[in-house]
Amino acid sequence: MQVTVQSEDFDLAQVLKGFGKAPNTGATVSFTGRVRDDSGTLEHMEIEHYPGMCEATITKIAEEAATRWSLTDCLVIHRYGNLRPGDQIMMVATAARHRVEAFEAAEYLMDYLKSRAPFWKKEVTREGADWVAAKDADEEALNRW
Amino acid sequence: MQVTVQSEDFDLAQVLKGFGKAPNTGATVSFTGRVRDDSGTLEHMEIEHYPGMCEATITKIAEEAATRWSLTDCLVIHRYGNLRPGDQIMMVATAARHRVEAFEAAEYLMDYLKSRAPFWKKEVTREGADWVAAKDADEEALNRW
Amino acid sequence: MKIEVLYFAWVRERIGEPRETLETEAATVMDLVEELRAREPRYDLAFSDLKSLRVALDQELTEFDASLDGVREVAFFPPMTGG
Amino acid sequence: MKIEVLYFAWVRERIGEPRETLETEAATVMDLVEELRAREPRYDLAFSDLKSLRVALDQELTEFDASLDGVREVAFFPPMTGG
Repeated sequence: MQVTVQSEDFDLAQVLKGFGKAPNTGATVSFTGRVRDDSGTLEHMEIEHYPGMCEATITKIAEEAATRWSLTDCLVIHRYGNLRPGDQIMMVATAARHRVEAFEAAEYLMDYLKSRAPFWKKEVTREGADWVAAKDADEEALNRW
Repeated sequence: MQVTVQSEDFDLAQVLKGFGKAPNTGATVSFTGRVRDDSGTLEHMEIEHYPGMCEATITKIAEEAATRWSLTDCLVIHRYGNLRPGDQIMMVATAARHRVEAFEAAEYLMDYLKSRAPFWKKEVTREGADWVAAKDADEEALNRW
Repeated sequence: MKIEVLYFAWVRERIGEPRETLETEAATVMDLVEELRAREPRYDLAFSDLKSLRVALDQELTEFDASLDGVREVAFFPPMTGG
Repeated sequence: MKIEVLYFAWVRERIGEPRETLETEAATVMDLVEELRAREPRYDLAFSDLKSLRVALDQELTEFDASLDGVREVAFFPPMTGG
């Protein structure tokens, strides 16, 4: 299991090279999140984080997923700092025997990271800056687990 | 959109390099399937395919997914021929604005590829050879869509 | 009419060849199946349980009661196991 | 007792600093919040709507009625937006 919180970018290709090669891994799922610019005015996104608590919270979430879906491997990378449209924000990868386990575990990780990992996003546009509000839908997404 | 049916292996890292970089892509999901050796006696797996129909069927499934989830990119690679335990069998990748769309589209692709793409798997073990039977669960998985 | 018939997986193994060109007047897939079963025991065996078989006409999955009118390629195979 | 208090996102911006060390006798998070609100308008503003705030004690998410007994680090922040 690997949990990394960093400001630097990551190379998805490089990260996935050694991933999911444990014996009896039949399915590997990866998710990558990027900065979107819906309004067309985004200059950058600031991601603030709570050092220490980020790693602890993500590790706990990843351990729960690993146990619940008998993962053979699990990885989370989350960035902080100033990101521009198109930049990678974070990724998760899961490896399991079957596809359903790998998919469910990856979605579980994403749902919990969204609402439980202590990161906050601020959008800086030409018109000003605003903190991204948490969505009710993201909190409700946890109910399915 | 890319649909490829080939006997050669593929390099996931290389394939994903240019993927999901269209403007307004917020989420990219990839799935990779590998040959498992549950019994510990598998020598290799033969994947037979129906040339032409494979490409046509997968393209149709991918187009449906792309429309239904407004994908910004979509990719399927499926191999045929003799594969050994640990070898990559196939992969799908989806790119969309939001995570739920990318995840659902990838699962849809996998569910349909399982039961609708004309491939057949034969397991060759030290004890003999047997065609892998289609599972009722795989057919039922289509009902959720 | 001339029709190209393809067999895959264990259907191919039971019949002993991957494809053949047939001269037939069968109107539907079912007619063609009956014609083949009457030919030789290996066909009879291959088509003995239609519930475990699938059929595609010109590379499109269909049902056994489908018409062969204008069809150039028929394929018989067990349920697919892709992915 | 001495306690480390951290602020993130707009809570940090309203209060004007990311962290401070406080000397307090507050028994619960709620007591600490009341103490802070009484101090200065910027705190009063930051804590005016507790429903839009979250609190963590020693880096673990908890509720506002939690005890501060033995706690070294308290953090206040809006709902997280990770992922």
